[in-house]
Amino acid sequence: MTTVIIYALTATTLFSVGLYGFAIHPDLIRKIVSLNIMAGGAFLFLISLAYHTGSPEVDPVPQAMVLTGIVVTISATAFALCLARRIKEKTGQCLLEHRRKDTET
Amino acid sequence: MNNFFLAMALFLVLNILAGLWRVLKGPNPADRMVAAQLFGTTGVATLLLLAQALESPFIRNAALLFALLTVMTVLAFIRNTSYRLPEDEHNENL
Amino acid sequence: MKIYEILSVFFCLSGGIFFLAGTLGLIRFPDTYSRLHALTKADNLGLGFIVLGLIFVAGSIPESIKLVLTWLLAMIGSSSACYFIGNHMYHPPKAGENEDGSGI
Amino acid sequence: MDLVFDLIIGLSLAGVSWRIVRAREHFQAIVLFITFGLLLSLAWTRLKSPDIAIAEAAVGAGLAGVLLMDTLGALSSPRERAKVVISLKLLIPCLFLAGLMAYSILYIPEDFQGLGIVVREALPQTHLEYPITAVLLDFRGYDTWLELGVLLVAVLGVLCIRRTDNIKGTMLPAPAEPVGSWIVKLLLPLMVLIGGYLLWLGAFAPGGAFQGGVVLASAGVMLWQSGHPSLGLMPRLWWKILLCSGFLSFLILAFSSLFYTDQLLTHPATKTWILGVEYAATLSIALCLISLVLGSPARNHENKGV
Repeated sequence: MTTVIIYALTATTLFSVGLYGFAIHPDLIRKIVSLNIMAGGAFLFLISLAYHTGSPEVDPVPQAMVLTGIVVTISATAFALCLARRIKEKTGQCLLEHRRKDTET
Repeated sequence: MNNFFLAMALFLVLNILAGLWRVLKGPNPADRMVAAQLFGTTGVATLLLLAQALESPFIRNAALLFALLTVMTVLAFIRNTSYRLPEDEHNENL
Repeated sequence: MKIYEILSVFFCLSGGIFFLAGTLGLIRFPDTYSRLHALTKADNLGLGFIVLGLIFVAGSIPESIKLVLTWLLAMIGSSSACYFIGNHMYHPPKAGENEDGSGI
Repeated sequence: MDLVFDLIIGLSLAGVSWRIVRAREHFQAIVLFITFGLLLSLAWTRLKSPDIAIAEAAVGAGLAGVLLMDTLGALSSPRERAKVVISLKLLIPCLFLAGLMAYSILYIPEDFQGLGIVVREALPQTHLEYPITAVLLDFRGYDTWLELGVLLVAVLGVLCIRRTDNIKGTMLPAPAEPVGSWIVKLLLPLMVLIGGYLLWLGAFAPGGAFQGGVVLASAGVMLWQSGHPSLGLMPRLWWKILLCSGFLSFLILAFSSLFYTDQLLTHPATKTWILGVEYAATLSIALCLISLVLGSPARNHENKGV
């Protein structure tokens, strides 16, 4: 049970929990937060493999990829939140599919 | 010696996990922000200890950054949480 | 175990105790204001002792200056954050007042 | 001792993410997400990648919390309680996926060689001392360039949704009590200083364009949060030039290489060119992120009527 296996297993659980959260929540904000969790899981998997490569210092290429990925994730989240606001402004509901009967939140 | 610092960092992470209970239970949003603020400072201490334990001095920059940025989330909370969450729980502890 | 290592262990342990007090305070205190009090007092002192402990084993002078700067910033950040939360709790903004995020 | 630390960090990451999904209120989920960012930056520290720990700390604590808090505040759906019944028909496939991935982990070959050695040998040609900055700016310059393009496209998207072409109308009224403005006067210069320090550090140590850009963006967001009008008063032309400066500087450098070398889209290996591009990239990353945070539609006042 080396460090790599622990963090790789955590990464897979993060990814699946994020995927489940993304699927289960109708509300847009919760979907976006779940997407960020999935992104965190994917990056953790990349870096746990980079750490594994035996050489004393960590392999720099996946680190550069994850660094770019973090900035792309935050810009995608900002844009998605902006869209969510717009949907809420237009339709009054922060949901993807619009329920006919508004009684059920 | 490094193992001692790693043990201290582990102890602080356990502190964060214990504090999570308040985030889950906290009746009103201010309690949750208080917990988040404590995690921020505990995170700074953990990063400093890890920087010493793993002999990577540049983690201190991350700790310095954390110390700076925790207040921004609280500012956002104050300025933008216009709604007041569960009134029923609110007067439970006033 | 040289003298400065023993001192460093002692200060780090006392810092840990203050953090433990802060977390326990966060969990057990009945009211938000008391939790705020526990939080500010505990973590500033806790962080202060841990930084003091680390200064003994920090390699060079600039590193220890950076440690002290981190501690000062954390103190500034957490005290003003606790002021904001307390202020927000004491006279909460009326729901209508900051619909557009005017706040406070 | 290390394994115990890894186990605790791994379990707490998984537990916090499960609690985020299962949280009943949105606000609770967001606060848990901020803690998730903190734990993740501890994981990066443990995996000996200080660059990403710094970037995650700056993004997680600074921008992600503010963005989510803003959106939640603007949507102001106070009684929103998510129905958190576990639906098995979704949980089973996710568990199956997790099992497949976990099973594949066991088959990772023990002795595969990463690209670390390749980068180390090719490092002297780039005149940069630090491998990650060399990978970011020289070996994989395309990724950084197109990543700046992604940032630019995100800002354009936000502006289209706002149906304006500037961030003028996003001023927040100044906070009533002195502490709000006092803390900005104290922390802002420090943030700009640390952002510059991280940028300068990038040439030979963990740091660089992204971390510096994100810290400068956090400084701008804090300036805006304190109700200071200075961000909106930036002349529109300058604002647009700075937005595109990162993307264009890469393009101009790559295009100009046509004149003195025969290939297109390479750039001279001299260090000054690369660092110059890095500094331009930092400014444009900072301004793009600031415009993303400020640009959300519900805030400005003039399209209230729409």
